[in-house]
Amino acid sequence: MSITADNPDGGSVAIAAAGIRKEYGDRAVLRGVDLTVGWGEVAVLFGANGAGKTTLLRILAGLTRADDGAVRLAGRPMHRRGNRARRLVGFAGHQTMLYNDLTCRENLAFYARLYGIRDAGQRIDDALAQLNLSDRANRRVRTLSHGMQKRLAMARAILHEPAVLLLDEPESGLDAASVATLGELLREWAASGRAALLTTHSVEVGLAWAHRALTLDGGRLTGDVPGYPSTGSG
Amino acid sequence: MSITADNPDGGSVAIAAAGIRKEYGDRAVLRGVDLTVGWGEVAVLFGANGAGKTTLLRILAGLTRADDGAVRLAGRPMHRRGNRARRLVGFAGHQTMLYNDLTCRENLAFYARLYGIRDAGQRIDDALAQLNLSDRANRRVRTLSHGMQKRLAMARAILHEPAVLLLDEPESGLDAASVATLGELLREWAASGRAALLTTHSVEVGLAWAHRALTLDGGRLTGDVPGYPSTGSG
Amino acid sequence: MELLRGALAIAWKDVRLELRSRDVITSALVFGLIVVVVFNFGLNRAPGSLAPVAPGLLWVAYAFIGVLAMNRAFTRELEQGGLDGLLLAPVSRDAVFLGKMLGSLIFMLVIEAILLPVFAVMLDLPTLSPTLGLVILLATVGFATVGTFFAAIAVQTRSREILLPVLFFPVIVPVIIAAVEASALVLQGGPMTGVWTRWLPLLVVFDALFLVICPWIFGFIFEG
Amino acid sequence: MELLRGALAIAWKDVRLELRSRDVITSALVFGLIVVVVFNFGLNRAPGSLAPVAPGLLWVAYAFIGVLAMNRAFTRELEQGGLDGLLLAPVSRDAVFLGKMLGSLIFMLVIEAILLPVFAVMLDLPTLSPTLGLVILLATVGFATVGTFFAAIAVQTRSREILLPVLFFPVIVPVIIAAVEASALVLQGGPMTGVWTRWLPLLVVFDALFLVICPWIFGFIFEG
Amino acid sequence: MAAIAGQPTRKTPWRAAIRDARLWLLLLAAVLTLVDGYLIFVVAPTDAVLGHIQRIFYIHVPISILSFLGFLLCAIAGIGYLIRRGESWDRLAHASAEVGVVFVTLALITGVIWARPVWGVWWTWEPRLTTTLILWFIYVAYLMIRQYAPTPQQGRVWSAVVGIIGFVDVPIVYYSVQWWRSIHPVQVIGPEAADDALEPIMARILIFSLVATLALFGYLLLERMALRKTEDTLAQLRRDANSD
Ligand code: HEM
Ligand SMILES: Nc1ncnc2c1ncn2[C@@H]1O[C@H](COP(=O)(O)OP(=O)(O)OP(=O)(O)O)[C@@H](O)[C@H]1O
Ligand SMILES: Nc1ncnc2c1ncn2[C@@H]1O[C@H](COP(=O)(O)OP(=O)(O)OP(=O)(O)O)[C@@H](O)[C@H]1O
Ligand SMILES: [Mg+2]
Ligand SMILES: [Mg+2]
Repeated sequence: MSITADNPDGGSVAIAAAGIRKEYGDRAVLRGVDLTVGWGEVAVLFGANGAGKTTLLRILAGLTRADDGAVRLAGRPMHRRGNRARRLVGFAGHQTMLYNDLTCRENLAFYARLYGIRDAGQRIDDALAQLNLSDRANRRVRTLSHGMQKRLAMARAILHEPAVLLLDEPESGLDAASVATLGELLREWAASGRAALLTTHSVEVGLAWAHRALTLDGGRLTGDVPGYPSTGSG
Repeated sequence: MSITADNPDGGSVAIAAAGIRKEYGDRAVLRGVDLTVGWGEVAVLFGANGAGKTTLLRILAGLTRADDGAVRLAGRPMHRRGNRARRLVGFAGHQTMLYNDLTCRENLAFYARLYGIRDAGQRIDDALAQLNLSDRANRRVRTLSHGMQKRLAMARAILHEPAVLLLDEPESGLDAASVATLGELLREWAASGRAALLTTHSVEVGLAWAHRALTLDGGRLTGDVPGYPSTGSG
Repeated sequence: MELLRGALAIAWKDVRLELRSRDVITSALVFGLIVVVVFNFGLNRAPGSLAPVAPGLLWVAYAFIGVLAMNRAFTRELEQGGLDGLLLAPVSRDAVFLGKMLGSLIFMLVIEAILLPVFAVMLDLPTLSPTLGLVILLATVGFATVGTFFAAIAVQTRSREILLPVLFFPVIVPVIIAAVEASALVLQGGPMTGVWTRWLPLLVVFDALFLVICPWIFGFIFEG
Repeated sequence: MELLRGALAIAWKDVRLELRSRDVITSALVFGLIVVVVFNFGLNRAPGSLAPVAPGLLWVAYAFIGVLAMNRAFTRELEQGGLDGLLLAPVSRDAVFLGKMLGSLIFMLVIEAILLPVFAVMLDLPTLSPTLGLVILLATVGFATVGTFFAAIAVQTRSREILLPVLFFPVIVPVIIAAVEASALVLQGGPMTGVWTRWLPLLVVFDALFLVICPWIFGFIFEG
Repeated sequence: MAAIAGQPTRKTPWRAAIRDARLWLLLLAAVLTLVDGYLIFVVAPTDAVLGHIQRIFYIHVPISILSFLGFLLCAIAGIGYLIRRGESWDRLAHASAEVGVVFVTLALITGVIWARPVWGVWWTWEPRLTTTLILWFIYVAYLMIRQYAPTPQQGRVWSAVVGIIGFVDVPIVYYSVQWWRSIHPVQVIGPEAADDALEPIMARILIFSLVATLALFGYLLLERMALRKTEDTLAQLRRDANSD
């Protein structure tokens, strides 16, 4: 899937966020976050519990409204009516966003229909295979183990082949084999010119996967290391 | 808290499970698991997604009924009416078992009452402090970040000072500092003669914390390494 | 196009989930039966007193069932992620609204269709005509529209079960009134000019009004 | 002792959660008012026709609120872990049952108490006597007991579709009928021998029966 | 936020103007109401059929009409808030809803007082009365939803939305007397009023009452908006104090 063909007017950076602020009641969580992630880049976001990683990712995905600041994905504004921007995003977070009483395939089929995917059957099979879930395709989500549900949530996120992938602690709960698969997937992702931003608490995994490491602390991005040596092949 | 005083008739082993079987429909998840964990021991259970780790832990905690086999905690049978055995168990799993609209303190106070804890106020403060949640004590669970909620779930599990601790992927979602704290907590746990069984996908964490590593595969325990060199001090 | 695609996907998903668990329809039917039985035992004490009340009973029962159905339709969304999956998708909020609304509409119509003959027998409704069907259809469209809208708000609060009726009923009362009046005229079997000249147009106006306003402002209620 | 400790802890927790949304009372009141308004607009077409219908209305309204309350009591438990927290604790299943039941009972009684005077004014109920209070109390105990029991079953997804309609409906209707009959007699203000000799004893028998059976079998429904 | 500190600081001219407007409006409303009282109780003719109680008409009608105005403002301000997101839009919406609720409550009360002598009952399930009561519920729900919302931001959006949908009931209240032709008198004001619905003297006094009540309405609205502004400032200060 060629990104440039998909975004003829496409922005030169994949994710561009400027001056993002968010308060919850009297607690300022994000105090002006500026962030850019380029095409072909995988960036990892570190930060303590409660640092605001999830909040930031949800704002980028258009799920939470920032108090201030602007988000552009591939040059397109992400806001309430930002359907074009939303089509570019794949997001998997702490919650699976799956329907427990539908099977894996039915869940994906539903999202495929929502995203208007043409060759849905093929894509669903592919996504299930990519996350090693082919043998559970016709089982209800309720009967999957925790890690399998997380993988299905990931399959949901990549189903529509988004240009930008936002993953909130994708490796947590996954077994070693799945973590390796996911690393492989992200490497291909970047190689094909797409972009990803992920959070994790595992320094090891984060540094192995990402080209760039960022740290969120005190509501600001600190320690952005743009030239971080790529260990993408490790 | 002395275990022997608490269990005068106490078993010589903390957890004793024999011939545990569990099927879900046509899928045999556990095919006869035998497991013993001694006092003063921390055991870790490895296994791929879907191996049955959660199922086994839930059976030990008395939350799921095994199709066959027997579980004894400190020599007491764990079954439907096993109140005495249940008092000995602390369990934290994939779900937090917290009430989103109660504050941290209120949640713990509720469980303290359920467990009939005397000096509840003190215990709650201690548990919150142990898991670094003192500053969020009066916040509603709903407003906590994912990792904080997981920590509160852990505080809930240790609140009544159980003799046996069952933790399902306790380190996932926790930041580095919390993982260290938890490791410290488990070390003290074992040192005071109590027992713990945990699952994790992180080989690193598992081996650092546990005296013994077990692997669940194909519904059976393989690779039980009783004499695994304790790396508890690392 | 995109609107329709999203809406149909959501409605179809709801129907499928419902077919799988059958909990909305079941509980609604149970509730409807309880209403009828209670009314029969409770009200049919003075013989003949039930006939003038019947249209009202019918609609009160339908209204309460509507609240139940709407509530369920949304709590189901919340199970594993608070509607986030829908909000992430590149379909407009209108499509989400229409999809949920369509799902509820289908449930309610099915339930009403099942209950109508039951009510007819037990409440001794005189005549069932196609006009009554039209009244029910139009009123139910109004119910589903307003109900879906407020259910989306109510589920995001702590007091969801009680807040939904508090929001829903005052706004829907005009529709209920029109439906009761029209049903009464239809069931009396007399001349139905009043139905066609006043109540049906009124229902159409309400429906149109809500169908324009609700999707429009629906997009706003999901901002955290 | 241990039974009581567990049950009270659970009930108190539910009450606290309920109080958290400070405005339960307000919304219950508003809800009741709206119910009356809907009934009135729906039913009061033939003047004077409301009086014989009043007891039935009262109990349909109460039944509806009960369904809401029970629904709410259990969805709340499921939010973050399917009752596991309660089942882990060293309290017997009976205590869990009693606790949930007590919570629902308190909630329902408070709402009923608030609504009764409102209904009395608006439905023009003739007399309010302590006997009516007794009828309400007894019927609500039955409702909460059976409701809690089946709500807990509804948690176990597999059996939900079959058990809920098949069991709940036939089981609770006798209680509602007895309550309606008793209320009608009380409200008529005539001789109340029927109340004391037939309906109240019947309610007591139902309650006693449910209170013995339900906690006993409650323990079995949580074995997965 | 320096202006809060207590010592007098320079005020923006328009703020001072609004402050003055509030004062003048209060004065105007007071004077007009006094005159209105004189007109109603001394000048107005005693109704041939209803007697003295009919004088409540001059209060009941303007108050009812102005509650409609309150809700209209509330709906418009709600739309404004949804589109523009200005805090002042929300303040206007909130204030007009509250004033509207007060006025509807008064309409209900004056109606009930009037109903007792002329209809013989305090309350009856008559369409105009019932729809008015429902109007009251809607805007009580409007105020409740602000409390119930998880965040104040959501409270504003949700209440705006309720205000917009709720306005649908206003025309229903207005037309209810026509649709159902019950015992409540038909319109004397607005698009559906007959030209000769009132005696000229009565009409003139009614219009005067309307103006007087409008002044009161305007004053209450501005005062409430100013109060809300102070509340907002206070909340903001509290936030600032807590966050660092
Ligand atoms: C609780 C009882 C009552 C309520 C809630 C009520 C409500 C209202 C409302 C909302 C209006 C303004 C609507 C409009 O301008 O179209 C109104 C107007 C009016 N009311 Fe009432 N009313 C009540 C009782 C009465 C009674 C007892 C009378 C006298 C018999 C009365 C006489 C009028 C008249 C003459 C008007 C002006 C007609 C009109 O403009 O519609 N009302 N009332
Ligand atoms: N709905 C809410 N209301 C109030 N505060 C909130 C809410 N959601 C999040 N917060 C607060 O915002 C801060 C950031 O939360 P967030 O979930 O973004 O953290 P995180 O970096 O993802 O943490 P974790 O590693 O634990 O997932 C936390 O302090 C949290 O308590
Ligand atoms: N309710 C259920 N119905 C049917 N199958 C189930 C059910 N619960 C679990 N299973 C199956 O049992 C197996 C073991 O599940 P379990 O949750 O114990 O795995 P796990 O080892 O904890 O995996 P993970 O690392 O992903 O948490 C899985 O194959 C799962 O699909
Ligand atoms: Mg997070
Ligand atoms: Mg597991």
